[in-house]
Amino acid sequence: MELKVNITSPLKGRLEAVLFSSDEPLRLERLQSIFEVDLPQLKDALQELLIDYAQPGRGVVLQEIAGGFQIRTRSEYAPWIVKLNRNRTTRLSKAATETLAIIAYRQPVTRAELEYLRGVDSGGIVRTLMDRQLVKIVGKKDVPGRPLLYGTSRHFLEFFGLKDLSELPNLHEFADPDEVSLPLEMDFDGDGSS
Amino acid sequence: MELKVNITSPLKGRLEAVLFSSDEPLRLERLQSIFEVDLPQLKDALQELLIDYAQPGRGVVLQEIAGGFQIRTRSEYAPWIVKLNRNRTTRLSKAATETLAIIAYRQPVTRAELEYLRGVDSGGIVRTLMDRQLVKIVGKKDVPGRPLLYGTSRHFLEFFGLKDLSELPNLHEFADPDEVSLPLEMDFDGDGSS
Amino acid sequence: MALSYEVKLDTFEGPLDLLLHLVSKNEMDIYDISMSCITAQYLRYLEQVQEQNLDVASEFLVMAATLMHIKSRMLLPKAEPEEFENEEIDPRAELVQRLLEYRRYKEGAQQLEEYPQLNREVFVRPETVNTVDDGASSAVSEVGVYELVKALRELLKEPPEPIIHAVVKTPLSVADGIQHVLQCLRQQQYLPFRECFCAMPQRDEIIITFIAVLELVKLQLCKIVQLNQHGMIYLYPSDAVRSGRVTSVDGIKSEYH
Repeated sequence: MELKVNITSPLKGRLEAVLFSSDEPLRLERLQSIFEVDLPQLKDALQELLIDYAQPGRGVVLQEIAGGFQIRTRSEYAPWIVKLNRNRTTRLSKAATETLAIIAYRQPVTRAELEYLRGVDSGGIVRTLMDRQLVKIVGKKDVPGRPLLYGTSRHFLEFFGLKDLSELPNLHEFADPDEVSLPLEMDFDGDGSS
Repeated sequence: MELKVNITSPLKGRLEAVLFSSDEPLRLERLQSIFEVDLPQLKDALQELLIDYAQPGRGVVLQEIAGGFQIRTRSEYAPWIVKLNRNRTTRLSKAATETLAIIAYRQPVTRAELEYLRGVDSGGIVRTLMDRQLVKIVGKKDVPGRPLLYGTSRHFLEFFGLKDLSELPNLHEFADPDEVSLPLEMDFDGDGSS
Repeated sequence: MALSYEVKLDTFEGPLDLLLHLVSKNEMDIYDISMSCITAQYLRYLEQVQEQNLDVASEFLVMAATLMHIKSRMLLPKAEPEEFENEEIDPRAELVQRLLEYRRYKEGAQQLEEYPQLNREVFVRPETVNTVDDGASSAVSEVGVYELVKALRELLKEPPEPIIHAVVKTPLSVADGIQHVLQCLRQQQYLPFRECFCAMPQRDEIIITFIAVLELVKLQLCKIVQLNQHGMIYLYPSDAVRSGRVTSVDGIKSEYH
């Protein structure tokens, strides 16, 4: 492909208009099918747009989120937007964030496993997280009782602005796994004796 | 790239973020009260932003509308946005989800039974679900009039990522502990007095 | 020592959180927890909760029992090798494992908490309401199975009005009923009344058929015969009906309906 030095690339404008009007991240394939262009061409235009939106002093940024692209406000401007519409934010409670973190890192995970890890009943919180569409059912575990398995949703990625799950913050590994001999596989769901 | 000679005023960024996140045009007075700045200062920043958004090749424009300011897509890009919306993914409406839930859990089920549970005519929604291939006709019920029986399709399983129908969660798996037990079995066909 | 601090009750997410707090408060090595010390402090905490007339969540009590169990096992003389195959396993091992894991996830949650969150630090274009029912749009977005359960649960919470049932399911008029009975009686010497119905009749169907039979009796197109009290009811059609000369009755439609 030739160097796209074209400043006023119409594709870039089209991209901006479409990205601007979407309330969800748009995947490359989706953009391609809308504009009917080659992937390299699309990527070039996207690259130009990414640079424009990375300019200092801008209030918005073009980000890769949940496998797609989305224009979002920059987090430092949050106070002003909150002022614009006061009623929009609902915080996750500490317990909800904790549960969500375990689900995110351990997925797929059963409720029994969650509760073993947290040490407390978590049914209500799981329901809340599902109501907020941060968590979804991903299957049933192949053990007696066939308990439901939970995982994070695509909205979870959007919620925290992650490209994918690999962008989750790293967890500290145990200091020295040899120091304690631990049962690596624990029986959570079988006889319920844990 | 356009000449970015202007000083990157933080007010401009704030303005952009707030205008971006608003779903209605914002009047000067409203902006002033959000940012707590002098009118001339606000107007200067707005002027800078207007120039940025007036650059050729952009997909969006900052416009004065109904006495306020709003960022909008440029009209020449309308066809692409129409295309975006046409093949956009839509949520199942509440009514459709409700209907699908009854069909999934009660199948095979007649339209009369559906309407009994939902309390409203459901013909249109059943048709929509059939168009989307989530629901199909599975037979006729052996009662006068031989009404059609509906059930979920193979696509339904794919759509929800289920191996088979036994993977549907049990209703009681999400029960609130303090919730009264629900009448899971209802008498549709006996004397209709339930 | 245990009395030297007050614990705020709502600070802890659960027994593991409390234990972790006690471990770090006492600057213990998490791999070498003093069971007697931590158990005492843990129990003291539960007492404080009870002193304030608050219920101690059962999870905390379970953990108290676990702690005391571990403590007692630590005090036991070393078990006979044949009695405990894994006699080298520290009684605290599982607890330590749980605490380590819990700490890891707690840290993960704290980091996650600091991430910019949608509609808290970061905003996107306002969602345009776009729920389409008419099948015009091609794709359906991620709807979890949970949405289905939720929808059904909500429906079942409010049992529907039975009246709607009857309204929806009334396909028959009295004229239809008469026609149906006449058809049943054709070529019949007599007919058990119940054979005018299908195997599982709807209530409205029963009523309409019953009215139809009364109407036919009034028009002298059939007779009702019962051989003994509580016995089977038979319909005896007139000749005209039996031979099929009368297959419908005019004027009924306008009279009833």
